[in-house]
Amino acid sequence: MSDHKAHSEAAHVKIYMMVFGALMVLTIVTVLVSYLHLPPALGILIGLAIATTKASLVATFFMHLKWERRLIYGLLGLTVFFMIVLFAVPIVDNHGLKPNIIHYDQPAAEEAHH
Amino acid sequence: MKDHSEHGEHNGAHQDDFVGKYIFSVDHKVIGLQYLFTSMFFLLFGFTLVLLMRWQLAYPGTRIPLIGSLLPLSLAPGGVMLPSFYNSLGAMHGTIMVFLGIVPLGVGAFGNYVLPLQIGAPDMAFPRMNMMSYWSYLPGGCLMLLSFFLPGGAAQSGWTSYPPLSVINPGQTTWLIAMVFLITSSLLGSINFIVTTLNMRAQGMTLWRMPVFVWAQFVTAILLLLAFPPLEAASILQLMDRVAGTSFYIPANLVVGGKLLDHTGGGQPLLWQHLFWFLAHPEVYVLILPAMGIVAEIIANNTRKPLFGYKEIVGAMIFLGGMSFVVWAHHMFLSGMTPALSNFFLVTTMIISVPSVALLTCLVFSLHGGSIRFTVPMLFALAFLPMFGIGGLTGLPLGMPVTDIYLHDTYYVIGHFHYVVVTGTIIALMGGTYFWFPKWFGRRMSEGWGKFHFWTTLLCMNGVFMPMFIMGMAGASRRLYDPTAQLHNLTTQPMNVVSTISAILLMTAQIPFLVNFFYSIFHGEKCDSNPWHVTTLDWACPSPPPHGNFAKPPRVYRGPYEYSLPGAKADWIPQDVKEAA
Amino acid sequence: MSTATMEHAPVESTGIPNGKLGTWLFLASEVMLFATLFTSYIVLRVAAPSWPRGWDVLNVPLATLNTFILITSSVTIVMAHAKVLEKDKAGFRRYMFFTLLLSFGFLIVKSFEYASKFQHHHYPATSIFYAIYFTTTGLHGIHVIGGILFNAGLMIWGAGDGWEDPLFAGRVEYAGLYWHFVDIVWIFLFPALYLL
Amino acid sequence: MNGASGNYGMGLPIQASDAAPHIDLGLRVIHFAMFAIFILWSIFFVYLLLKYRKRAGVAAQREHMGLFWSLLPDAIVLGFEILLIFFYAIPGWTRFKMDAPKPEDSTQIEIVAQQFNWNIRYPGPDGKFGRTDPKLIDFANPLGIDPTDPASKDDYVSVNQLHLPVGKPVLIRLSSMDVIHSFFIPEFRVKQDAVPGMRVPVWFTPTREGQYEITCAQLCGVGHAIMRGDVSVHTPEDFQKWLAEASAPPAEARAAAPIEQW
Repeated sequence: MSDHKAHSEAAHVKIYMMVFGALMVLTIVTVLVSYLHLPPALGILIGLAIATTKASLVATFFMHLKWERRLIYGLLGLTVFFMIVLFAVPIVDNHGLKPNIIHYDQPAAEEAHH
Repeated sequence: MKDHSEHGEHNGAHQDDFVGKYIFSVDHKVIGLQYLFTSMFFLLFGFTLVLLMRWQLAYPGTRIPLIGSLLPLSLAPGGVMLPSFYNSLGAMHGTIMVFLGIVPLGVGAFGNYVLPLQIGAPDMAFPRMNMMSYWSYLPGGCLMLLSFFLPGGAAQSGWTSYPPLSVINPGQTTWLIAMVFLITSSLLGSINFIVTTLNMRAQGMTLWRMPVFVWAQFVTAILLLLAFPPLEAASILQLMDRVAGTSFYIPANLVVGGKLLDHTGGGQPLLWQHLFWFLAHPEVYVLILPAMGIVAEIIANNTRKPLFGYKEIVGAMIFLGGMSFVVWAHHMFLSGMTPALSNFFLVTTMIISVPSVALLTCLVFSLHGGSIRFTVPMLFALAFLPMFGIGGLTGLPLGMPVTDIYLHDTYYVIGHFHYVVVTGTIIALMGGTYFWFPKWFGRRMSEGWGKFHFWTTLLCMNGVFMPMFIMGMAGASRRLYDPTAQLHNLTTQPMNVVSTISAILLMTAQIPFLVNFFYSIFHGEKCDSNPWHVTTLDWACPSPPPHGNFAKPPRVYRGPYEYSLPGAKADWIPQDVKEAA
Repeated sequence: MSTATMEHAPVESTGIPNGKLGTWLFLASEVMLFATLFTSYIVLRVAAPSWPRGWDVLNVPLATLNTFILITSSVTIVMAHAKVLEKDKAGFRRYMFFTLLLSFGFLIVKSFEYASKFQHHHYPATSIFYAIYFTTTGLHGIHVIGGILFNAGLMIWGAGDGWEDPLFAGRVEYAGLYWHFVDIVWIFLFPALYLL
Repeated sequence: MNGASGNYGMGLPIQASDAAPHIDLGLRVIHFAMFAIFILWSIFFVYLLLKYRKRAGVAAQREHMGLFWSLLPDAIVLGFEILLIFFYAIPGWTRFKMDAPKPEDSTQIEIVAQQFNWNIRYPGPDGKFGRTDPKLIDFANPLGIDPTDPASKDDYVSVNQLHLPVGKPVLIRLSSMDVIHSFFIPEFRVKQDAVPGMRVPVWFTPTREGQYEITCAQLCGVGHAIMRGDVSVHTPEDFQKWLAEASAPPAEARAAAPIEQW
């Protein structure tokens, strides 16, 4: 059940190869950056940005999202929205709870004062 | 493989043998009936479990009559149940009723059988996946049942399975494995429902011509699709905690029974609660939306007029579905969650009440100007309205964090939940059974016995759950093995007795229903293909429909509820009829 | 097949083939599954008093190799699909074979990684970090195995009467969609566990 | 049996803390509104059923009531809820769960739940809780208090017996040793889950002397039903007298306090 339109496969293959190259380069970059041992906040930001770029490349070209119908976009948009909710609430809650978490390894005096 | 005749032939090969036709069938109607009978069994089984609990609650520490002596020594020595058995019953009652009873009945049975018919499709989009969905549900269910007899027994940590209790309690591993089966079943089913609804509609069946029931099933399927995976992942993490000794939900330095636990710690008990309720709140709408769809169909049919605000009803359902993902933490106001978050969830919870009110209002206003036939299905659909109203209204003090401080984890919560799910959903599902019975079997159930069943059931259900509000207001805590062990439960103990006696009567009241149901399958009064004079496509094919459902693909010319059109000869015009005669 | 039947009957539909819509819906649910694992990862990491850096406890070069392997396999499977559309049976077989080879390669590298962890007595129960590490990579590994089974099945089917089946190109595309998703999960797992 | 048994009836228990009147007000207002809505609605419902029942020669009308009438119930419910949110729910929640009283103005208590007991610790005259270490936990030392910490010398631990002075805020640090429990005193309208690994603050002001009951509101295992404790609210003078007597014996002798193990 080929639903492919008139676009030529040869053109696609060329795009695939370019994306392949970009993914390889980005992988090398993210590994190299990690060897700099950046402070966690900056490291996470860069690592996440590169990973998101790579994932978008795969989704856009390999998964043909660039040529896909609106319904699929809608479905993915809905999923991403609920995914963000699923991320946000436990993380916000976790942040708010920090003062309440017990750490037994802390020194006695601090423990007593809380 | 290109046209209908070949399609029929293709599956016709299976029809000769019993196994292909009734066991591993790919026909949505057979699968629907498989779900129907299986989930009815589980509902009765779950009900039996709660009768045992109710006996213990009303007459703590006394011998369970009739079956007490049959229970093994490890559960109920001398016929008196042990606390561990009581906790198992509580956990299994909740799990079985929700995941093995109501959802498979509302979605698996009614959805599977009726949805393809109502959109004019010959079958589901993925018939074999449909079969796999049932055959993932059944082993999951059997495993749940078996868990009573496995070493360690059945789960004892409530259907919510809060860790660390669920990690240290026996029996939980079986529960988690069975849940993975059930979740897989639901995911397979929901993908099938969504694709079927989007891609398999008969010509002319635009989205805004779909019956409300189809919309309800469609929204439900989306909820199942996106809400269940988090529970699946959370269950896997809990399974790891139990089997591999990890500490996803176990904080450091737990001391159980005077001994330090082996787990290294570093986990978060609240994480499970977030992930669990991320599923379990949408799950409530999975329980109620198909019921609302059924009620809407029955009301439109029996008032002989279009529904009030069809688009408002559909819009409210979609809005409910979407909002149901952002209200879950109102189950966690007192869990130790960051208090500021409660205010956010208070607001979303109040927002979600608005579409619920809108739905109920539309259904009630649909009665205005109608010509109401008090058939048995209609009685059930009508009873749904005030009963669901009570369930919804009592959600108000629970959704307010301040009043929830007092009512949380009391019998008030149980009363609220059961008013929504039992007097709401189950009443609607019973009505749906009477309504579609002629479709399933080509025969009618007895009206007289149906009315008897209705009135006794309604009365007994209120007798079971109304006392719970009184107990809850007096502060009585839930999930207590022996309510008389605590002072604050003593004064309301008579209410437990009322509730228990009503529950026993309620079980008795189901006997006429079961007899009526099974007798009518074989000996009921035969009827034509559309005895209720319904407009939707499910009644445009023979009863029961043959393989492939429609003799030729139907074509839809009008909306779903064309009743009492002025100038028309009959007071109903089916969707597939072109001209008003 | 009934899916084919439906597309030829006059119906109201989205125009997206059933199989493709079903695959995307399945992937949506998979997104939620892995999102839950990532949520757990973030919550547990933020709450932990200390958290090991990936490069101190895990083998970054092996994981980088695995990243290359998985990305390459994504390219080969998309090429396999392109060959199906070009009606190049030998090309399809070649690329699908490479895909399978690479997926096995991924699992072999992974098993070496696991083995060295077990040798050093690092188990899921050792710490919350290892719990996350083994659970997420393990679940991802199960998804890889699932992909291998599906791809191998397609290869066998394509060698026989499957090649002529009107559903074949679609099935290869859906296998590709799933495989790219597995790739994407790894693209996030790799930095989350090894590099941050 | 116990002084608390007279506190309960078929309705709300007696009010014994500053939270009780506020929460009861909400419960009463909401339930009054619920009854009113339900009764009005039921009258309308029954009217529709009677008026539009099937009768010979009367056909159903296709026209509906106006949309306005269907929006009315929504608007009423929404308005009522907005009022409740801003003038009742958020202020109340802030007061009972977000604005803790200052520790120096309050009676400080630590409560550590375990299967199936409430361990209650008073910091003693120095106002400081001594260090605890889970490794030190045994039957004689249910909280694992470290005796080498000077702040722990005057700590007093009681099991299932909570004594409080009337009229002064109580600030409890609530936690659990094993599973999730829920600390609930019905007369105080106070409830909070006790979560292992976390120390959740709970506060209220007892307003009435007497005997009350602590109960566990969250399923915590086989002994959940028998997990309870007694609360005694005294005058401030009586409370000081009780505390002095209770915490008088030296640390070694205290350890012999009876501990119920279920």
